[in-house]
Amino acid sequence: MHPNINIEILSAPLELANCLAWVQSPTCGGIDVFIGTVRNATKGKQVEKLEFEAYLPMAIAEMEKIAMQAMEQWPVEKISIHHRTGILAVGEIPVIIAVAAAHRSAAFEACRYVIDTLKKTVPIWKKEFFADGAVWVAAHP
Amino acid sequence: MHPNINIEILSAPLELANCLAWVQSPTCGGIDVFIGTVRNATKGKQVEKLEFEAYLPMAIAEMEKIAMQAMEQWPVEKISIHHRTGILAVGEIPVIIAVAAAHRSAAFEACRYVIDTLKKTVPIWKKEFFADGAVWVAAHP
Amino acid sequence: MEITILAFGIAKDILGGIRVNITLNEPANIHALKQQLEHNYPPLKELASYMIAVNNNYASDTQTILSTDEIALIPPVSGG
Amino acid sequence: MEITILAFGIAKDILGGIRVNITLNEPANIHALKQQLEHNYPPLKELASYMIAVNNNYASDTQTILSTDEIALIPPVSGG
Repeated sequence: MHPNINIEILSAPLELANCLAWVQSPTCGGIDVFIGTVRNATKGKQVEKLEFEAYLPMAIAEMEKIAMQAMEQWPVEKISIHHRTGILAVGEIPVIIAVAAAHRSAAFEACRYVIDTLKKTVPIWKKEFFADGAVWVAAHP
Repeated sequence: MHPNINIEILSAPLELANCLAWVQSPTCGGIDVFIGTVRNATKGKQVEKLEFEAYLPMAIAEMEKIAMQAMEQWPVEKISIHHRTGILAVGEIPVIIAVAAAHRSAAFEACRYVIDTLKKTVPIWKKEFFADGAVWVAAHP
Repeated sequence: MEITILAFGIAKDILGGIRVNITLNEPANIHALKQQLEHNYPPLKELASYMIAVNNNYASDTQTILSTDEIALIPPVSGG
Repeated sequence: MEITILAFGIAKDILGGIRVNITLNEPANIHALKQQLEHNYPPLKELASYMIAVNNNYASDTQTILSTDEIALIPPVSGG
Protein backbone atom coordinates (compact mmCIF):
# COMPACT_ATOMS: atom_id res chain seq x y z
CA MET A 1 0.00 0.00 0.00
CA HIS A 2 1.23 3.50 -0.91
CA PRO A 3 2.39 5.23 2.32
CA ASN A 4 0.00 8.18 1.80
CA ILE A 5 -3.05 5.96 1.20
CA ASN A 6 -5.13 4.31 3.92
CA ILE A 7 -7.82 1.79 2.90
CA GLU A 8 -9.97 -0.14 5.33
CA ILE A 9 -13.02 -2.37 4.90
CA LEU A 10 -14.66 -2.85 8.28
CA SER A 11 -17.63 -4.75 9.66
CA ALA A 12 -17.82 -2.36 12.67
CA PRO A 13 -19.15 1.24 12.59
CA LEU A 14 -16.83 3.65 10.76
CA GLU A 15 -15.17 6.37 12.83
CA LEU A 16 -14.79 9.75 11.12
CA ALA A 17 -12.16 10.77 13.68
CA ASN A 18 -9.91 7.91 12.51
CA CYS A 19 -10.01 8.99 8.85
CA LEU A 20 -9.43 12.61 9.79
CA ALA A 21 -6.51 11.85 12.13
CA TRP A 22 -4.92 9.73 9.41
CA VAL A 23 -4.94 12.46 6.73
CA GLN A 24 -4.17 15.51 8.91
CA SER A 25 -0.73 16.97 8.32
CA PRO A 26 1.05 20.27 9.06
CA THR A 27 1.62 20.75 5.31
CA CYS A 28 -2.11 20.64 4.50
CA GLY A 29 -4.45 23.60 4.46
CA GLY A 30 -7.66 21.78 3.61
CA ILE A 31 -9.36 18.44 4.01
CA ASP A 32 -12.46 17.42 2.11
CA VAL A 33 -14.45 14.55 3.57
CA PHE A 34 -17.33 12.70 1.98
CA ILE A 35 -19.55 10.70 4.31
CA GLY A 36 -22.14 8.41 2.80
CA THR A 37 -25.20 7.83 4.99
CA VAL A 38 -28.05 5.33 4.64
CA ARG A 39 -31.17 7.14 3.41
CA ASN A 40 -34.63 6.12 4.59
CA ALA A 41 -35.98 5.98 1.03
CA THR A 42 -34.94 5.18 -2.54
CA LYS A 43 -37.05 6.22 -5.53
CA GLY A 44 -39.87 7.10 -3.12
CA LYS A 45 -39.91 3.66 -1.47
CA GLN A 46 -39.15 3.30 2.24
CA VAL A 47 -35.84 1.55 3.02
CA GLU A 48 -35.64 -0.52 6.23
CA LYS A 49 -31.94 -1.39 6.16
CA LEU A 50 -29.04 -2.06 3.77
CA GLU A 51 -26.55 -4.87 3.50
CA PHE A 52 -23.09 -4.40 2.00
CA GLU A 53 -21.01 -7.30 0.74
CA ALA A 54 -17.40 -6.88 -0.46
CA TYR A 55 -14.95 -9.01 -2.44
CA LEU A 56 -12.32 -8.09 0.11
CA PRO A 57 -8.84 -8.30 -1.43
CA MET A 58 -10.01 -7.00 -4.82
CA ALA A 59 -12.08 -4.20 -3.27
CA ILE A 60 -9.03 -2.99 -1.35
CA ALA A 61 -6.86 -3.24 -4.49
CA GLU A 62 -9.42 -1.28 -6.57
CA MET A 63 -9.74 1.42 -3.92
CA GLU A 64 -5.97 1.78 -3.81
CA LYS A 65 -5.93 2.13 -7.63
CA ILE A 66 -8.53 4.92 -7.42
CA ALA A 67 -6.58 6.73 -4.71
CA MET A 68 -3.40 6.43 -6.80
CA GLN A 69 -5.22 7.87 -9.85
CA ALA A 70 -6.46 10.77 -7.71
CA MET A 71 -2.92 11.47 -6.47
CA GLU A 72 -1.68 11.50 -10.07
CA GLN A 73 -4.38 13.95 -11.19
CA TRP A 74 -4.43 16.43 -8.27
CA PRO A 75 -1.78 17.68 -5.83
CA VAL A 76 -3.19 15.92 -2.77
CA GLU A 77 -1.11 14.58 0.10
CA LYS A 78 -3.11 11.88 1.84
CA ILE A 79 -6.22 9.85 1.12
CA SER A 80 -8.15 7.66 3.54
CA ILE A 81 -11.04 5.45 2.37
CA HIS A 82 -13.05 3.40 4.85
CA HIS A 83 -15.97 1.22 3.72
CA ARG A 84 -18.39 -0.70 5.87
CA THR A 85 -19.78 -4.21 5.30
CA GLY A 86 -22.72 -6.03 6.84
CA ILE A 87 -26.18 -4.81 7.85
CA LEU A 88 -26.61 -1.02 8.23
CA ALA A 89 -29.62 0.81 9.65
CA VAL A 90 -30.93 4.14 8.31
CA GLY A 91 -28.52 6.94 9.28
CA GLU A 92 -25.47 4.66 9.53
CA ILE A 93 -22.33 5.34 7.48
CA PRO A 94 -21.34 2.96 4.62
CA VAL A 95 -18.35 4.99 3.43
CA ILE A 96 -15.98 7.78 4.46
CA ILE A 97 -13.44 9.37 2.10
CA ALA A 98 -11.01 11.96 3.47
CA VAL A 99 -8.56 13.83 1.22
CA ALA A 100 -5.96 16.27 2.55
CA ALA A 101 -4.16 18.78 0.33
CA ALA A 102 -2.15 21.98 0.60
CA HIS A 103 -5.01 23.81 -1.16
CA ARG A 104 -8.72 23.08 -0.96
CA SER A 105 -9.49 22.90 -4.67
CA ALA A 106 -7.44 19.72 -5.11
CA ALA A 107 -9.00 18.17 -1.99
CA PHE A 108 -12.55 18.77 -3.26
CA GLU A 109 -11.87 17.51 -6.78
CA ALA A 110 -9.95 14.41 -5.70
CA CYS A 111 -12.57 13.49 -3.08
CA ARG A 112 -15.34 13.78 -5.65
CA TYR A 113 -13.34 11.65 -8.10
CA VAL A 114 -12.76 8.94 -5.50
CA ILE A 115 -16.42 8.54 -4.51
CA ASP A 116 -17.69 8.74 -8.11
CA THR A 117 -15.17 6.13 -9.29
CA LEU A 118 -15.58 3.90 -6.23
CA LYS A 119 -19.26 3.54 -7.04
CA LYS A 120 -18.41 2.39 -10.58
CA THR A 121 -15.49 0.02 -10.13
CA VAL A 122 -15.03 -1.28 -6.57
CA PRO A 123 -16.45 -4.80 -6.06
CA ILE A 124 -18.87 -4.00 -3.25
CA TRP A 125 -22.59 -4.75 -3.46
CA LYS A 126 -25.55 -3.17 -1.72
CA LYS A 127 -28.83 -4.92 -0.98
CA GLU A 128 -31.81 -2.73 -0.13
CA PHE A 129 -34.44 -4.15 2.24
CA PHE A 130 -38.01 -2.91 1.92
CA ALA A 131 -41.14 -3.96 3.81
CA ASP A 132 -42.04 -6.27 0.88
CA GLY A 133 -38.66 -7.75 -0.03
CA ALA A 134 -35.05 -7.02 -0.91
CA VAL A 135 -33.09 -6.21 -4.10
CA TRP A 136 -29.44 -6.04 -5.09
CA VAL A 137 -28.99 -2.45 -6.30
CA ALA A 138 -28.21 -1.91 -10.02
CA ALA A 139 -28.20 -5.65 -10.76
CA HIS A 140 -30.85 -5.48 -13.46
CA PRO A 141 -31.40 -2.91 -16.27
CA MET B 1 -31.67 31.73 11.98
CA HIS B 2 -33.10 29.35 9.35
CA PRO B 3 -33.96 26.04 11.10
CA ASN B 4 -31.75 24.02 8.71
CA ILE B 5 -28.71 26.27 9.17
CA ASN B 6 -26.30 26.13 12.10
CA ILE B 7 -23.65 28.86 12.44
CA GLU B 8 -21.18 29.11 15.31
CA ILE B 9 -18.12 31.26 15.91
CA LEU B 10 -16.13 29.78 18.76
CA SER B 11 -12.96 30.63 20.65
CA ALA B 12 -12.53 26.96 21.69
CA PRO B 13 -11.34 24.11 19.42
CA LEU B 14 -13.92 23.11 16.80
CA GLU B 15 -15.44 19.64 17.07
CA LEU B 16 -16.11 17.87 13.78
CA ALA B 17 -18.50 15.48 15.54
CA ASN B 18 -20.77 18.40 16.49
CA CYS B 19 -21.08 19.63 12.89
CA LEU B 20 -21.68 16.11 11.63
CA ALA B 21 -24.31 15.29 14.25
CA TRP B 22 -26.10 18.54 13.45
CA VAL B 23 -26.45 17.84 9.71
CA GLN B 24 -27.09 14.08 9.80
CA SER B 25 -30.62 13.12 8.83
CA PRO B 26 -32.43 9.94 7.73
CA THR B 27 -33.42 11.67 4.48
CA CYS B 28 -29.79 12.37 3.49
CA GLY B 29 -27.56 10.05 1.49
CA GLY B 30 -24.40 12.12 1.52
CA ILE B 31 -22.56 14.68 3.59
CA ASP B 32 -19.64 16.72 2.31
CA VAL B 33 -17.41 18.29 4.93
CA PHE B 34 -14.65 20.83 4.39
CA ILE B 35 -12.13 21.18 7.20
CA GLY B 36 -9.62 24.01 7.03
CA THR B 37 -6.34 23.33 8.82
CA VAL B 38 -3.47 25.65 9.68
CA ARG B 39 -0.56 25.01 7.29
CA ASN B 40 3.03 25.28 8.48
CA ALA B 41 3.99 27.51 5.53
CA THR B 42 2.60 30.18 3.22
CA LYS B 43 4.36 31.14 -0.02
CA GLY B 44 7.36 29.13 1.14
CA LYS B 45 7.69 30.99 4.45
CA GLN B 46 7.35 29.12 7.74
CA VAL B 47 4.22 29.98 9.72
CA GLU B 48 4.42 29.81 13.52
CA LYS B 49 0.78 30.42 14.37
CA LEU B 50 -2.34 32.23 13.14
CA GLU B 51 -4.75 34.60 14.82
CA PHE B 52 -8.37 34.96 13.68
CA GLU B 53 -10.49 37.97 14.56
CA ALA B 54 -14.21 38.21 13.72
CA TYR B 55 -16.79 40.99 13.62
CA LEU B 56 -19.14 38.68 15.43
CA PRO B 57 -22.77 39.62 14.67
CA MET B 58 -22.02 40.55 11.07
CA ALA B 59 -19.87 37.44 10.47
CA ILE B 60 -22.74 35.25 11.64
CA ALA B 61 -25.22 37.18 9.47
CA GLU B 62 -22.96 36.88 6.40
CA MET B 63 -22.46 33.16 6.94
CA GLU B 64 -26.21 32.68 7.23
CA LYS B 65 -26.67 34.58 3.93
CA ILE B 66 -24.16 32.29 2.21
CA ALA B 67 -25.86 29.18 3.57
CA MET B 68 -29.24 30.51 2.38
CA GLN B 69 -27.78 31.16 -1.10
CA ALA B 70 -26.43 27.59 -1.17
CA MET B 71 -29.84 26.19 -0.20
CA GLU B 72 -31.46 28.20 -3.00
CA GLN B 73 -28.97 26.95 -5.60
CA TRP B 74 -28.71 23.26 -4.69
CA PRO B 75 -31.12 20.72 -3.15
CA VAL B 76 -29.33 20.44 0.21
CA GLU B 77 -31.05 19.81 3.51
CA LYS B 78 -28.79 21.08 6.27
CA ILE B 79 -25.69 23.25 6.52
CA SER B 80 -23.46 23.71 9.56
CA ILE B 81 -20.62 26.29 9.56
CA HIS B 82 -18.29 26.60 12.54
CA HIS B 83 -15.44 29.13 12.58
CA ARG B 84 -12.74 29.54 15.18
CA THR B 85 -11.31 32.79 16.59
CA GLY B 86 -8.15 33.50 18.57
CA ILE B 87 -4.66 32.02 18.30
CA LEU B 88 -4.31 28.73 16.39
CA ALA B 89 -1.25 26.52 16.16
CA VAL B 90 -0.18 24.62 13.02
CA GLY B 91 -2.57 21.69 12.45
CA GLU B 92 -5.49 23.30 14.29
CA ILE B 93 -8.85 23.83 12.58
CA PRO B 94 -10.07 27.37 11.74
CA VAL B 95 -13.23 26.31 9.91
CA ILE B 96 -15.56 23.35 9.38
CA ILE B 97 -18.40 23.32 6.84
CA ALA B 98 -20.76 20.35 6.71
CA VAL B 99 -23.49 20.03 4.08
CA ALA B 100 -26.02 17.18 4.01
CA ALA B 101 -28.12 16.35 0.96
CA ALA B 102 -30.20 13.53 -0.44
CA HIS B 103 -27.63 13.15 -3.24
CA ARG B 104 -23.90 13.74 -3.05
CA SER B 105 -23.51 16.05 -6.03
CA ALA B 106 -25.49 18.84 -4.33
CA ALA B 107 -23.56 18.36 -1.08
CA PHE B 108 -20.18 18.72 -2.84
CA GLU B 109 -21.18 21.76 -4.88
CA ALA B 110 -22.87 23.61 -2.02
CA CYS B 111 -19.96 22.94 0.36
CA ARG B 112 -17.49 24.27 -2.19
CA TYR B 113 -19.66 27.36 -2.73
CA VAL B 114 -19.88 28.03 1.01
CA ILE B 115 -16.12 27.92 1.64
CA ASP B 116 -15.25 29.89 -1.52
CA THR B 117 -17.79 32.61 -0.70
CA LEU B 118 -16.99 32.68 3.01
CA LYS B 119 -13.39 33.58 2.18
CA LYS B 120 -14.58 36.53 0.07
CA THR B 121 -17.36 38.11 2.12
CA VAL B 122 -17.39 37.09 5.79
CA PRO B 123 -15.81 39.71 8.10
CA ILE B 124 -13.13 37.53 9.65
CA TRP B 125 -9.43 38.39 9.51
CA LYS B 126 -6.36 36.20 9.69
CA LYS B 127 -2.97 37.32 10.97
CA GLU B 128 0.02 35.16 10.07
CA PHE B 129 2.91 35.03 12.53
CA PHE B 130 6.40 34.34 11.18
CA ALA B 131 9.75 34.23 12.99
CA ASP B 132 10.40 37.82 11.85
CA GLY B 133 6.99 39.42 12.33
CA ALA B 134 3.28 39.21 11.56
CA VAL B 135 0.98 40.32 8.73
CA TRP B 136 -2.76 40.63 8.22
CA VAL B 137 -3.45 38.39 5.21
CA ALA B 138 -4.65 40.08 1.98
CA ALA B 139 -4.64 43.55 3.55
CA HIS B 140 -2.30 45.08 0.98
CA PRO B 141 -2.15 44.66 -2.80
CA MET C 1 -10.21 -28.29 -16.57
CA GLU C 2 -12.29 -27.53 -13.52
CA ILE C 3 -12.15 -24.05 -12.05
CA THR C 4 -13.78 -22.52 -9.00
CA ILE C 5 -15.82 -19.34 -9.44
CA LEU C 6 -16.30 -16.92 -6.57
CA ALA C 7 -19.69 -15.23 -6.74
CA PHE C 8 -20.95 -12.08 -5.00
CA GLY C 9 -24.14 -10.10 -4.64
CA ILE C 10 -26.86 -11.24 -7.01
CA ALA C 11 -24.41 -13.60 -8.77
CA LYS C 12 -24.17 -15.57 -5.53
CA ASP C 13 -27.95 -15.96 -5.57
CA ILE C 14 -27.98 -17.01 -9.26
CA LEU C 15 -25.13 -19.53 -8.91
CA GLY C 16 -26.51 -20.81 -5.61
CA GLY C 17 -23.37 -20.28 -3.57
CA ILE C 18 -20.22 -18.28 -2.93
CA ARG C 19 -18.01 -20.92 -4.60
CA VAL C 20 -19.17 -22.91 -7.60
CA ASN C 21 -17.13 -25.27 -9.78
CA ILE C 22 -17.35 -25.17 -13.56
CA THR C 23 -15.70 -27.35 -16.25
CA LEU C 24 -14.08 -25.72 -19.29
CA ASN C 25 -12.23 -27.11 -22.33
CA GLU C 26 -8.55 -26.07 -22.38
CA PRO C 27 -7.20 -23.64 -23.35
CA ALA C 28 -9.97 -21.43 -22.00
CA ASN C 29 -10.37 -17.68 -22.06
CA ILE C 30 -12.80 -15.28 -20.38
CA HIS C 31 -15.16 -15.32 -23.35
CA ALA C 32 -15.46 -19.13 -23.15
CA LEU C 33 -16.00 -18.95 -19.41
CA LYS C 34 -18.82 -16.41 -19.82
CA GLN C 35 -20.51 -18.60 -22.45
CA GLN C 36 -20.33 -21.65 -20.20
CA LEU C 37 -21.60 -19.65 -17.20
CA GLU C 38 -24.54 -18.27 -19.18
CA HIS C 39 -25.31 -21.78 -20.46
CA ASN C 40 -25.31 -23.23 -16.92
CA TYR C 41 -27.01 -20.21 -15.29
CA PRO C 42 -29.26 -18.44 -17.84
CA PRO C 43 -30.42 -15.69 -15.40
CA LEU C 44 -26.89 -14.20 -15.75
CA LYS C 45 -28.01 -12.94 -19.18
CA GLU C 46 -30.68 -10.79 -17.49
CA LEU C 47 -28.14 -8.79 -15.47
CA ALA C 48 -27.43 -5.19 -16.47
CA SER C 49 -23.84 -6.37 -17.02
CA TYR C 50 -21.19 -8.46 -15.31
CA MET C 51 -17.43 -8.74 -15.32
CA ILE C 52 -14.95 -11.48 -14.59
CA ALA C 53 -11.98 -10.76 -12.34
CA VAL C 54 -8.81 -12.84 -12.49
CA ASN C 55 -6.50 -12.64 -9.48
CA ASN C 56 -8.21 -9.45 -8.24
CA ASN C 57 -8.11 -7.62 -11.59
CA TYR C 58 -10.88 -7.06 -14.12
CA ALA C 59 -10.18 -9.30 -17.14
CA SER C 60 -10.81 -8.75 -20.85
CA ASP C 61 -12.68 -11.34 -22.95
CA THR C 62 -9.47 -12.57 -24.61
CA GLN C 63 -7.53 -13.19 -21.40
CA THR C 64 -6.52 -16.85 -20.89
CA ILE C 65 -7.52 -18.66 -17.72
CA LEU C 66 -5.26 -20.98 -15.77
CA SER C 67 -6.59 -23.54 -13.30
CA THR C 68 -4.57 -21.85 -10.56
CA ASP C 69 -6.19 -18.40 -11.11
CA GLU C 70 -8.63 -16.92 -8.62
CA ILE C 71 -11.72 -16.26 -10.75
CA ALA C 72 -14.59 -14.08 -9.53
CA LEU C 73 -17.94 -13.25 -11.10
CA ILE C 74 -18.60 -9.53 -10.53
CA PRO C 75 -22.21 -8.39 -11.08
CA PRO C 76 -22.92 -4.61 -11.27
CA VAL C 77 -21.26 -3.01 -8.25
CA SER C 78 -23.10 -0.65 -5.89
CA GLY C 79 -20.75 0.32 -3.10
CA GLY C 80 -20.46 3.71 -1.46
CA MET D 1 -22.44 64.67 13.95
CA GLU D 2 -20.06 62.36 15.75
CA ILE D 3 -20.15 58.68 14.91
CA THR D 4 -18.24 55.72 16.29
CA ILE D 5 -16.35 53.48 13.88
CA LEU D 6 -15.66 49.86 14.74
CA ALA D 7 -12.35 48.70 13.27
CA PHE D 8 -11.03 45.19 12.70
CA GLY D 9 -7.86 43.49 11.50
CA ILE D 10 -5.37 45.89 9.96
CA ALA D 11 -7.93 48.73 10.18
CA LYS D 12 -7.77 48.44 13.96
CA ASP D 13 -3.99 48.94 13.75
CA ILE D 14 -4.34 51.94 11.39
CA LEU D 15 -7.05 53.67 13.44
CA GLY D 16 -5.27 52.85 16.70
CA GLY D 17 -8.20 51.10 18.35
CA ILE D 18 -11.31 48.98 18.04
CA ARG D 19 -13.61 52.02 18.47
CA VAL D 20 -12.71 55.44 17.08
CA ASN D 21 -14.92 58.54 16.92
CA ILE D 22 -15.12 60.66 13.79
CA THR D 23 -16.98 63.92 13.08
CA LEU D 24 -18.97 64.31 9.84
CA ASN D 25 -21.10 67.12 8.39
CA GLU D 26 -24.79 66.18 8.15
CA PRO D 27 -26.31 64.73 6.09
CA ALA D 28 -23.48 62.23 5.61
CA ASN D 29 -23.21 59.24 3.34
CA ILE D 30 -20.68 56.41 3.04
CA HIS D 31 -18.65 58.25 0.40
CA ALA D 32 -18.21 61.26 2.74
CA LEU D 33 -17.27 58.95 5.61
CA LYS D 34 -14.59 57.25 3.50
CA GLN D 35 -13.13 60.61 2.46
CA GLN D 36 -12.98 61.76 6.08
CA LEU D 37 -11.45 58.45 7.20
CA GLU D 38 -8.78 58.60 4.48
CA HIS D 39 -8.06 62.22 5.43
CA ASN D 40 -7.63 61.33 9.11
CA TYR D 41 -5.86 57.99 8.48
CA PRO D 42 -3.95 58.12 5.16
CA PRO D 43 -2.63 54.51 5.41
CA LEU D 44 -6.19 53.37 4.63
CA LYS D 45 -5.48 54.39 1.03
CA GLU D 46 -2.75 51.75 0.85
CA LEU D 47 -5.10 48.85 1.59
CA ALA D 48 -6.01 46.48 -1.24
CA SER D 49 -9.62 47.62 -0.62
CA TYR D 50 -12.00 48.23 2.25
CA MET D 51 -15.73 48.33 2.81
CA ILE D 52 -18.02 50.05 5.26
CA ALA D 53 -20.75 48.04 6.97
CA VAL D 54 -23.85 49.70 8.39
CA ASN D 55 -25.83 47.71 10.95
CA ASN D 56 -24.09 44.45 9.91
CA ASN D 57 -24.61 44.89 6.16
CA TYR D 58 -22.16 46.02 3.51
CA ALA D 59 -23.11 49.56 2.44
CA SER D 60 -22.91 51.29 -0.95
CA ASP D 61 -21.20 54.70 -1.34
CA THR D 62 -24.54 56.53 -1.60
CA GLN D 63 -26.09 55.11 1.55
CA THR D 64 -26.93 57.75 4.18
CA ILE D 65 -25.52 57.42 7.70
CA LEU D 66 -27.51 58.10 10.86
CA SER D 67 -25.82 58.79 14.18
CA THR D 68 -27.58 55.74 15.62
CA ASP D 69 -26.14 53.33 13.02
CA GLU D 70 -23.49 50.77 13.91
CA ILE D 71 -20.68 51.58 11.47
CA ALA D 72 -17.75 49.21 10.88
CA LEU D 73 -14.62 49.55 8.77
CA ILE D 74 -14.03 46.23 7.01
CA PRO D 75 -10.54 45.75 5.51
CA PRO D 76 -9.96 42.81 3.08
CA VAL D 77 -11.34 39.69 4.77
CA SER D 78 -9.32 36.48 5.12
CA GLY D 79 -11.40 33.97 7.06
CA GLY D 80 -11.63 30.22 6.43
